[in-house]
Amino acid sequence: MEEREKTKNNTEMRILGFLCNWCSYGGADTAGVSRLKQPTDLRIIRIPCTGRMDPLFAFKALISGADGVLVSGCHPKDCHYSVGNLYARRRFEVLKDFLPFLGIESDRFHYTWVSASEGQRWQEVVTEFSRRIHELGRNPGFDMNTNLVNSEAR
Amino acid sequence: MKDNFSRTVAYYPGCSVEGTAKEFDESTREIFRVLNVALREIPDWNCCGSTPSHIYDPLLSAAISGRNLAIAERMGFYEVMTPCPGCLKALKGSIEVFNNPLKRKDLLNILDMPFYGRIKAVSVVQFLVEDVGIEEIERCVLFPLEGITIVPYYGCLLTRPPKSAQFDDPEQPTSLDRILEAIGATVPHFPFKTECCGATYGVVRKDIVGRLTGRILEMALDLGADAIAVACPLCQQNLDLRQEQIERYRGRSFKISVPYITQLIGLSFGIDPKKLGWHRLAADPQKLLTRFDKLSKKRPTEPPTIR
Amino acid sequence: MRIGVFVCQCGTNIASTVDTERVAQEVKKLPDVVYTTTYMYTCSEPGQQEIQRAIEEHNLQGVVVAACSPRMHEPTFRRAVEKAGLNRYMFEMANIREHVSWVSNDREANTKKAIELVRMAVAKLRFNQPLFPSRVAINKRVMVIGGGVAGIQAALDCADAGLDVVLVERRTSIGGKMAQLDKTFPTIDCSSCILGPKMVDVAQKENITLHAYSEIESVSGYVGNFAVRVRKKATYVDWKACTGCGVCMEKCPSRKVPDEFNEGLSFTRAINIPFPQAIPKKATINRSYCIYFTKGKCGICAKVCPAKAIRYDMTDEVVTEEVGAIIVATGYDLFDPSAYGEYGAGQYRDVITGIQYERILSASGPFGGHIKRPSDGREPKDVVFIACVGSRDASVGRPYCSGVCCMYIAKQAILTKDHIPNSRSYVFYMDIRSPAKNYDEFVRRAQEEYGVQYIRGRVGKIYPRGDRLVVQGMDTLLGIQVEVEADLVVLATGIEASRGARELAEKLHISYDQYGFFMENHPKLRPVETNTAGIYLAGVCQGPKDIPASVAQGSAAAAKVLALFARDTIETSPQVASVTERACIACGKCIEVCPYGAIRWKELKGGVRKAEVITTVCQGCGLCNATCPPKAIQLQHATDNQILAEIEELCA
Amino acid sequence: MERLRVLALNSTYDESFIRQVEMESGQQISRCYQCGNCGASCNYTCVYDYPVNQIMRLIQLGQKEVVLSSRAIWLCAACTACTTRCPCNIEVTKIMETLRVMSLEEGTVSLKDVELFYKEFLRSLKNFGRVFEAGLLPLVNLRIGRPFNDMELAPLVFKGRKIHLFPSFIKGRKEISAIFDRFESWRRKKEDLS
Ligand SMILES: Cc1cc2nc3c(=O)[nH]c(=O)nc-3n(C[C@H](O)[C@H](O)[C@H](O)COP(=O)(O)OP(=O)(O)OC[C@H]3O[C@@H](n4cnc5c(N)ncnc54)[C@H](O)[C@@H]3O)c2cc1C
Ligand SMILES: Cc1cc2nc3c(=O)[nH]c(=O)nc-3n(C[C@H](O)[C@H](O)[C@H](O)COP(=O)(O)OP(=O)(O)OC[C@H]3O[C@@H](n4cnc5c(N)ncnc54)[C@H](O)[C@@H]3O)c2cc1C
Ligand code: SF4
Ligand code: SF4
Ligand code: SF4
Ligand code: SF4
Ligand code: SF4
Ligand code: SF4
Ligand code: SF4
Ligand code: SF4
Repeated sequence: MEEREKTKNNTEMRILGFLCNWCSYGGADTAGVSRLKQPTDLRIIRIPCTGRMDPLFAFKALISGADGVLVSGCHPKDCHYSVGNLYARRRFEVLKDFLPFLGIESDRFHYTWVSASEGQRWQEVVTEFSRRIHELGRNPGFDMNTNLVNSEAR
Repeated sequence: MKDNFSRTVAYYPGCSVEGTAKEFDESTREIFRVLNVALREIPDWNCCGSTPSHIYDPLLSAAISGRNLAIAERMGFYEVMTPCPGCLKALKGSIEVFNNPLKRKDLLNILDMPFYGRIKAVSVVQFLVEDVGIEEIERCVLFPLEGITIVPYYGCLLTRPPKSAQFDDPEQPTSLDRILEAIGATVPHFPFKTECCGATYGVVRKDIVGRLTGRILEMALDLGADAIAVACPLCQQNLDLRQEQIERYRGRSFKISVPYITQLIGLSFGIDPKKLGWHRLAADPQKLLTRFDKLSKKRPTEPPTIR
Repeated sequence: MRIGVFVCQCGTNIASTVDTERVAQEVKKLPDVVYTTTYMYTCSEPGQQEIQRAIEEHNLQGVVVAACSPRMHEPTFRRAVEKAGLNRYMFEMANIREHVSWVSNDREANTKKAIELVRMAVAKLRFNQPLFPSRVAINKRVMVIGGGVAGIQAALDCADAGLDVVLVERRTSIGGKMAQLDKTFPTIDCSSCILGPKMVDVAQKENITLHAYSEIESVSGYVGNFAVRVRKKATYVDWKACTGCGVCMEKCPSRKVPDEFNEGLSFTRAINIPFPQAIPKKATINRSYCIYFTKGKCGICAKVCPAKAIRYDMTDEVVTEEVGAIIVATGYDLFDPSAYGEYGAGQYRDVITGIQYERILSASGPFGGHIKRPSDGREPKDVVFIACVGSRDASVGRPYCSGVCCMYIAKQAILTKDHIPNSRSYVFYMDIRSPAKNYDEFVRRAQEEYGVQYIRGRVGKIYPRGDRLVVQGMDTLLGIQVEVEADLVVLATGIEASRGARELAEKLHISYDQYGFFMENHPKLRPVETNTAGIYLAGVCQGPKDIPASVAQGSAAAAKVLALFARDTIETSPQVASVTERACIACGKCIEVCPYGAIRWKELKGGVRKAEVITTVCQGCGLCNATCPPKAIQLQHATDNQILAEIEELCA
Repeated sequence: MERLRVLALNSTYDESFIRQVEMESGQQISRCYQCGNCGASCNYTCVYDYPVNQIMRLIQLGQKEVVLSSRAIWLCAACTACTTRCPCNIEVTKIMETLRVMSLEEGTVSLKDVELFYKEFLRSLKNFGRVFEAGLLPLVNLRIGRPFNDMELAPLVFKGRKIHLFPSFIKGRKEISAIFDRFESWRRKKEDLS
């Protein structure tokens, strides 16, 4: 709790990244190996494929107070598991439409494709998304009083 | 009278056609009549500002050209056509400044007229190829320029730089080639299509124009050309008006006619050469015109009516 | 759970921008964490021993290492904890190097970020379960795709070691680009003299099955057990019967067929054997030029063929080959220089490409090895070479260096002088790239002994003057423009990914870079492996390289296959999906989405159906997990609980 | 200007110059890898004091004075051959234009004729709204001390009756001079601010 207070006053935002193991996690590694400087707000969770990405994860993060959720996987047609990212894309579109009903700006969620070789692109994605979240400011989070729909989803 | 034309386009003549390039203007107007396109001259147009204003400050240049564009927009046009590639560059430069969010406000303040930046500027050649179409030109040909060899000279600005020209290939353009073929001429591959002719060096460094324009003239001659087709007043001035200067410089006689593409098109449409301003050319075109008279056989098709 | 955390300093790689001591102290406060420490190089031998010592001493049940990317050292540490008796899946890594210390210099923010990443790893670890791999048998056959020198080398090495090899080549003969070369740098030995015997070897080895004029249709399966469908394109000649006598070719009346092998500098026939040393040496009919196919008459070849091998009614055939590993060696294609309008490529016949010049130089080439100009057959006196055409040029989308052209220019300039002693060669270059054994010496020889003029600068324009070509360039060392009148201009056109490389990569599920070259697993430490287990790379398909490097990589790929096949079975990853039968509502959604067909119905008593995962087929993508409505199917080691624990640790 | 002999890099390197050129031209100078293609393509390299690729190099080295007082930038005909062929996608012509603007602002124009011609041109434009070719050229020739320059062309020009003997006025010339005036006051404001 004390930790939480500190971050609140800090300029840092709480951004969660879900990266597929094969492409984007490698791309983020490539950016690191090339020492491409990035904002420090992002925390990355490695998942095998964006196909594994349950919209519930993003949803859970955003209602628990994450300021942004970024998902990145292999380029379409380039998925290590052939089609995982295509299923993912469909789900994310639905999620994006759904967020505003919970009082969460859909801009706090973003998904994109970055390959293992695209270190520079990863740097741009992180920089741009962090900038966007800083612009949006703190996620006021889910408000129990106004959004009852959600209590069962939780 | 507007109803007689299939379409109308805003026309920006530019200062040079009031002076040295008068025949470009005359022939453009003539052929567009045949092609059934009405040119609406921008009323009370002003000089595009050319290089000096641009160098003085690109914003000043944008405002000066902007006035012409603003008037054309006010008349309801989305496209303005100009014969001179130099003016074209200035007009496009103005739109570019308008599209720069850092500069738009300053531009509008200095211009102090309603201007929406919706208008597009094109050269006569681009309009002929993309809006009128080669087939349409071919359809109007009455006297094909058969047996006449013409090399196309595009100059440096018509297709370059590719990013702003957005027209044809920057190094190996073909639009003039295709027009010339459509009007029946023989068109050899011309390696100096886009090589600079010496531009405004004519005033200060004659040796340079001598070399650059010289090699263009020589290449044309070596390819057996009867004429060099041009689409830029400055190129025309160097190749035609200065031809004798260059003959002296190179120690070689050229005597090669350098008409505007529009004058050649007009000839093939059966328009009186005088109306097309052929008599204004410096290098005597008589040889060419005589050859044309001798070789050209009237096409059996009915001519399109000339209004 | 008793958890130990090891925070790596990576020398100064991490420690310089992350306060590793503080990280260790902070995470010590977490519940379950009983031991934390920092270490200079955790992956080193003593570093690993330190982990093992701590496991024993503190009775650890789970280990977190906060260090580099798990893509780098996860396997290392899993082995290390296993040695100390822990299950290898009771281990987690927090990436505080690639994702933290290297991407920001803000020590305070980095330290905080590192602490949070470790906390997330610990949170996940609490839900980890020991997992145990199963084993499947390996099919010890290998497929090599692409029969250039790299593929040939890989195929021969594998065959020599006793493996069954299937070699698939798209063209009608193997040999690739090297077969088209005249001589090769830096020793100037004849290309076909050194490649020819290897090609013959391929034909003679009984354990090599060659599918020429064939392409990959689809790939399924996984390491140890791939099934590859190969489309054998119709040749209209029964290759079993054809003896390669060439009678058909002599008599074929369709004579204006551009000769691909000679790069369009000469003509061949509609039925042809691409070159005399071709392997297999069999005839193929080119449908688009054959009069029988285009006009419905002729049939001369069928009449004259002594072996009665012609089959106009042949159709494509698809065969399935089962193999345990695949080596991809599909090589490259050359940049089309017509993008350079200013050079008149495609416009002037005497402006040619490097590979065309190889054919001109070759004794088996279009001019019998005499250097002649394509336009008029005249012997050139002044030859200009232009480096980096379609390489190192962002304006044509090729910013990379093709790596071989500097050397082949030097070679071709030397050979020009050998052929025509009173000729002069000029090379326009930006940098000379010749970094290998005896390479720079070779370029120096071209300059010092052969008098080749090297001019530092690019060429702006080429135009004709009489029957010659004027090359207008810059000598940037002098700062003046130079003009060279040339009889022949050779453009050193760059290397690009081979046609269809991207589509092939998609079939194989391997990655490619933005230019279409296939991605290796690690640029330094795993240069022949791909990200997909059991698929390896050799030759230029991975990136520009010359023959020695292509051959070395071919051998290296073969060695990797042999290492894989040294065992009879392989472990399959236990990171697979698994169904909690009680929760499964038998909706079938998982079966629908699984890209590998790894889920089937299992009939329980009373006709009840439940989903069941075939663990050896499951690849662990987790698509089923995300799809399953009651979350009955869970991907091991990335279960909902594990991922949610990480999220909660950070957000709560 | 005489060619440089020794370049004392620390003391002459002007970083802000590089940034300014990049800002105004929108081009990234460090992308230039000195292939020389611009110099090879430029038809005026032979008269430049520094070939255009060396101008690029001098900018990279922050050599403001040398660059802005060079003759090359004023001899450039803006033909865009360099821009069209630069392998690094640099719009070299734009950079040359930017340098001319800067040189005029700094008062380091190397070719006085040019400055004169530009001044006369703008004066004609401001006064008449269009440019008066016949008036302009002789005037410039006179001022630069070459009154008979191009005199031999006169008969040819008159043959085609191409030159108006009087300037062409436009109705909106007040509008034009107002644009000039608003521009000047904008410029003064900008200068005051900086
Ligand atoms: C002009 C020139 C001169 C050179 N001179 C030299 C030299 O002197 N010394 C030197 O060391 N190097 C030289 N090189 C480089 C040399 O050519 C290459 O290093 C070498 O050929 C690479 O071999 P590879 O097997 O990787 O590729 P390739 O030779 O391109 O072979 C790839 C093979 O795969 C086949 N293939 C492609 N796609 C598929 C597919 N989808 N399915 C099935 N098959 C496919 C192709 O048909 C081809 O047979 C030169 C290159 C050029 C351009
Ligand atoms: C300053 C510098 C920076 C570099 N940076 C990079 C870089 O950033 N990226 C990159 O890819 N490459 C880099 N390199 C190149 C890189 O160092 C080499 O490519 C690589 O180390 C070669 O590995 P090796 O195993 O062949 O040789 P070595 O590293 O030299 O290993 C040879 C080993 O054999 C031992 N040995 C020698 N003789 C005997 C003997 N008779 N008996 C027993 N043992 C013996 C030696 O002690 C040594 O341990 C760099 C090189 C230098 C000099
Ligand atoms: S474990 Fe990773 S971070 Fe630590 S020393 Fe080894 S490479 Fe560096
Ligand atoms: S097809 Fe017949 S004629 Fe042709 S090479 Fe084969 S065997 Fe000889
Ligand atoms: S049938 Fe076709 S391939 Fe055979 S000889 Fe006739 S043209 Fe040639
Ligand atoms: S090898 Fe040489 S010629 Fe080829 S791209 Fe690299 S530098 Fe250019
Ligand atoms: S994780 Fe699920 S969807 Fe993916 S391969 Fe395994 S069973 Fe199929
Ligand atoms: S999706 Fe889930 S519930 Fe449906 S069949 Fe598969 S495991 Fe059972
Ligand atoms: S062409 Fe471009 S990269 Fe080459 S020297 Fe000129 S500006 Fe630099
Ligand atoms: S734009 Fe200027 S510098 Fe560039 S090539 Fe043309 S004249 Fe030379």
